[in-house]
Amino acid sequence: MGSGADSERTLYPYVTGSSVVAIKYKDGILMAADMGGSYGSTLRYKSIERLKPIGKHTLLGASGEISDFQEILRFLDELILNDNMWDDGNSLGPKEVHNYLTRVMYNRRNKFNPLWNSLVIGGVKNGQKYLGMVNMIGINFNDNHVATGLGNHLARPILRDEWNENLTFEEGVKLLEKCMRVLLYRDRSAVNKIQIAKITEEGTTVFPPFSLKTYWEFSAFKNPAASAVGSW
Amino acid sequence: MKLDTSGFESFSTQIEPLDGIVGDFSAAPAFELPNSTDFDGFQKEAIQMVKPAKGTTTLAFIFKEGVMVAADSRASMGGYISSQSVKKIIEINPYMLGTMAGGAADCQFWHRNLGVKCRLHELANKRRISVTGASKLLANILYSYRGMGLSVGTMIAGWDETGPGLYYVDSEGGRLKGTRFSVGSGSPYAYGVLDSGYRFDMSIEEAAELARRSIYHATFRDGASGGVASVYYVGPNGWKKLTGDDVGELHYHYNPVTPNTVEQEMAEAPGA
Amino acid sequence: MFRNQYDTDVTTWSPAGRLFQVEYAMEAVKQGSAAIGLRSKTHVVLACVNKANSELSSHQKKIFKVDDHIGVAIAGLTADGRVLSRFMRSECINYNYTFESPLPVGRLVVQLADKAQVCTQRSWKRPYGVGLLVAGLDESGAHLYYNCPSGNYFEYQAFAIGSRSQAAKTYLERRFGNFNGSSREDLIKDALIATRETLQGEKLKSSICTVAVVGVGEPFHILDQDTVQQLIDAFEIVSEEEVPSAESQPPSEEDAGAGQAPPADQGAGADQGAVADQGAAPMDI
Amino acid sequence: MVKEQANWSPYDNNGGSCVAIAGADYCVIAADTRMSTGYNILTRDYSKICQLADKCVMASSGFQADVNALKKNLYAKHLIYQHQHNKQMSCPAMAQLLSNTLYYKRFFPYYSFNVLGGLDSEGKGCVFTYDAVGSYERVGYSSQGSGSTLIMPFLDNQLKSPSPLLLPAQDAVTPLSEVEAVELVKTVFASAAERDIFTGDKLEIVVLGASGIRREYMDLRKD
Repeated sequence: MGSGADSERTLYPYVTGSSVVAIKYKDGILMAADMGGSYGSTLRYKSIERLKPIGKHTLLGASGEISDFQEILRFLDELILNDNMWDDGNSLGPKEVHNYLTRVMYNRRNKFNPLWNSLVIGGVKNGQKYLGMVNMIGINFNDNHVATGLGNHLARPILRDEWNENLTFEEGVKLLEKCMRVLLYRDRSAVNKIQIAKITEEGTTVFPPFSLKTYWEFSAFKNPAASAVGSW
Repeated sequence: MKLDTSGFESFSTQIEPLDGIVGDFSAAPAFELPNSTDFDGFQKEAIQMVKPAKGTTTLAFIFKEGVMVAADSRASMGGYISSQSVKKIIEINPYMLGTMAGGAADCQFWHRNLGVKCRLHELANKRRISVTGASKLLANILYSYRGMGLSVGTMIAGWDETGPGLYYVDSEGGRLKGTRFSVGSGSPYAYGVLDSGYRFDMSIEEAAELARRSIYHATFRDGASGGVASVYYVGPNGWKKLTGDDVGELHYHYNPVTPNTVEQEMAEAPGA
Repeated sequence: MFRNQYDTDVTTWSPAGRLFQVEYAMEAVKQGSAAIGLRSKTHVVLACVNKANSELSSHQKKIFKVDDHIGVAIAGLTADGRVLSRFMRSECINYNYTFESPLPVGRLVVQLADKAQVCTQRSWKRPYGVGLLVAGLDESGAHLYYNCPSGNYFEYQAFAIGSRSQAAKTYLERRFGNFNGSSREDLIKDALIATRETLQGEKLKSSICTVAVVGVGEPFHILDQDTVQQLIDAFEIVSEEEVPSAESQPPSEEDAGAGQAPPADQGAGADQGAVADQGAAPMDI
Repeated sequence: MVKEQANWSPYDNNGGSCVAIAGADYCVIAADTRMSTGYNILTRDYSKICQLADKCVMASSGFQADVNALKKNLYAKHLIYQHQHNKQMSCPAMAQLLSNTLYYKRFFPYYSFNVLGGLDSEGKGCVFTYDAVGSYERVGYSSQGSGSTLIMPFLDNQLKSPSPLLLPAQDAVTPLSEVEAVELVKTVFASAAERDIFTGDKLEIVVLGASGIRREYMDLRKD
């Protein structure tokens, strides 16, 4: 193994997307992500779609390396195409897709050639809501709400506080917006161009991007060091 | 640099990352190696993380009546004692014993493996394998993994057609024939007692006591040794476990608590 | 020595467009003891006749569990059947490993058929000499498939293969209209009666048959002998009244039953084949 | 461009503690349900216990992805065993299989710390305890995972039985009744959750007895 092998692997990410936040709500799953793509600390791209429908029953959100995410989408395209080709009344649901992705991620880490992403998989099939995630080394789990990246620190405390099983669509969107606003304030790589997607038994809808109303006049924002004696 | 063009193929019958995902469960298992650019570094890190159980005192010696084998029973992971009841003397077959020092898993696995090989030898040749042969089998295996981080220091003791046999084998590829060995972190202490007390023409009782005492003294001075001192004897009729004593209790056996003799009673001072 | 000049290897066509080696393989299926399968909306039942090779030996296992949701009954070369069921088991395990969900039955059947097909197109290979009734349950319901050595596969409501299976087929054909709504018990009962049809008057005993069930809420399992005997005892009296003609079915009917199975479409060159009873051939190759 | 992360590690530690206690005719296996990474709690309800066979249950902590792969591997091997032998694997057989499975990853280890509990062929409770590369031992009770250094001394204090290596041999069965064992497990986890940040949220207890399998849950500290 020389340096030649190293250049064929993702050793660190190039263009990255930031947090994805997702929750279960009354009728299905809601997911939110911004559209920024960072090149290091530069905001290089501003219209990257990180929420994608996979087949009929699944919605996929990704943070991390964008090119690796696009490769994952190619795998999934082929997987779903193959599934559809059978045309036999069976189809892959969110659980199957999640499991498949877990295998792919874990396998790539075993080859020391990871796909540099955290993936959120949501979906509804046969009345069963499903929400799970998997990261670049294959850690995977299900929960009622999940968040990747900085969202784990900033959004999940809010979700743990305010989430409940019977959120309506409107309440769910409101909750996600609250999370995204906090992330926008405190995640330097977040941008104010946000997509929300929902998936229910009826199907997937990825809503057009929008901006959050922000308020930067909080005194702590204007003079953050005021109460921190001895700091700059 | 090689460009990966496999993604450009318009149609593949098997979805790419699917192969290699599922293990071949019916196939014979094989050792999987990390696809790392720095195997040694990875190995070091991995060992750091998993902290395999280690730390030991084992000994074995040949004397007039056969071979005496003894060991403690402690396993530690770093500073934590992960077990006080490890069976460090492994019964390979009724005539042969192996001792465990180094990585517990390495010793356990390869001794079990050696047991299989010895049995196959027995079936193929209608006679038991010699201690020489068995120790050579183990040494060859360990040598083939040399440099990959195995940690084994073992003694193969047994009775074969030539009489008692004793070999020391380690994961660096070493294999020594001898009459007196001690292996493990507590071995210097054990050697001290063993060397000073050893005579070839000991009786079985004397030899067993020497072995037990050596282990006891090693556990007394070596923090990574402790638990139970087990003593096995291998003679013409195979091995037999002679004693198994908690070293805590042995301490009081060797250092009996005698009531302090009162040197002087306090007495009223004679009137001045 | 040879039945004709076109059967020395699998890949040689006869002028009539037939592959004799493949047809011979299908003959092997017919010589194996009978296997029967039938399904309702929710359950599939497999049954087979156990024929011991000699009085001194036990019979060979003819029904295999593939996974919790799939099982097979075989007729023909048991050895080939065993190999194929091992293949099916490993496919199920692998699918389950990647997706943590059961492999759809139809997809397994296609993989199996593809495997059989390869053997009909390689000169150094021999077609599998075994027919498999694949019973399974998935999202799209209960299924019963028949896999043939030729690489063909068909889905059935009810089917029988193996020696004297024609009698069972006749019985099943008369009754299959009701199977879709049948209860599990009725399905087993019909399976036992159909099994008895293949015995030509020999008494049906649990010692000479095996029954297995898979269905909604019921993983594939082979019924134990006592259960089967109890069922036989319970059904025997009723069945005597219900199917009086069954017992008296003459064996010659077997040959006359050509084309009764849905896909059995007699080849034009049937007469050229030296095999005795192409009529019972379940399908064309 | 500046490297955002100079390198990556194929391992993580997701924490959690496992305990198993063997009795005369029962076995108690327990683990908390917290899954964390560093100071982050990923989820509060992740079961670390998995039933590998009728009378064999494994509790594992360490790196979740490895544990998951290990479970799936054992599960598949057990399926093959069932097909070939037409019976469930016994707990001691599963114990040896687990040891070998771990050792075959000796050079790229599963970062997982397991205890295996169950009933042996005589119906007696058994517990097997492992290190990450497969050395194992049959014991009367054991604890693994992030809280094991807190739990194990406590169990030693309450349950320590004569070593099986002693000669003459002394009877070494855990003297507790099933109810007492479950109570003890609840106590040790409540204590571990006080002092180990990786242990908490909820306790899952599996009791294997002659009559079958039973599950119990108890809430633990969530902070």
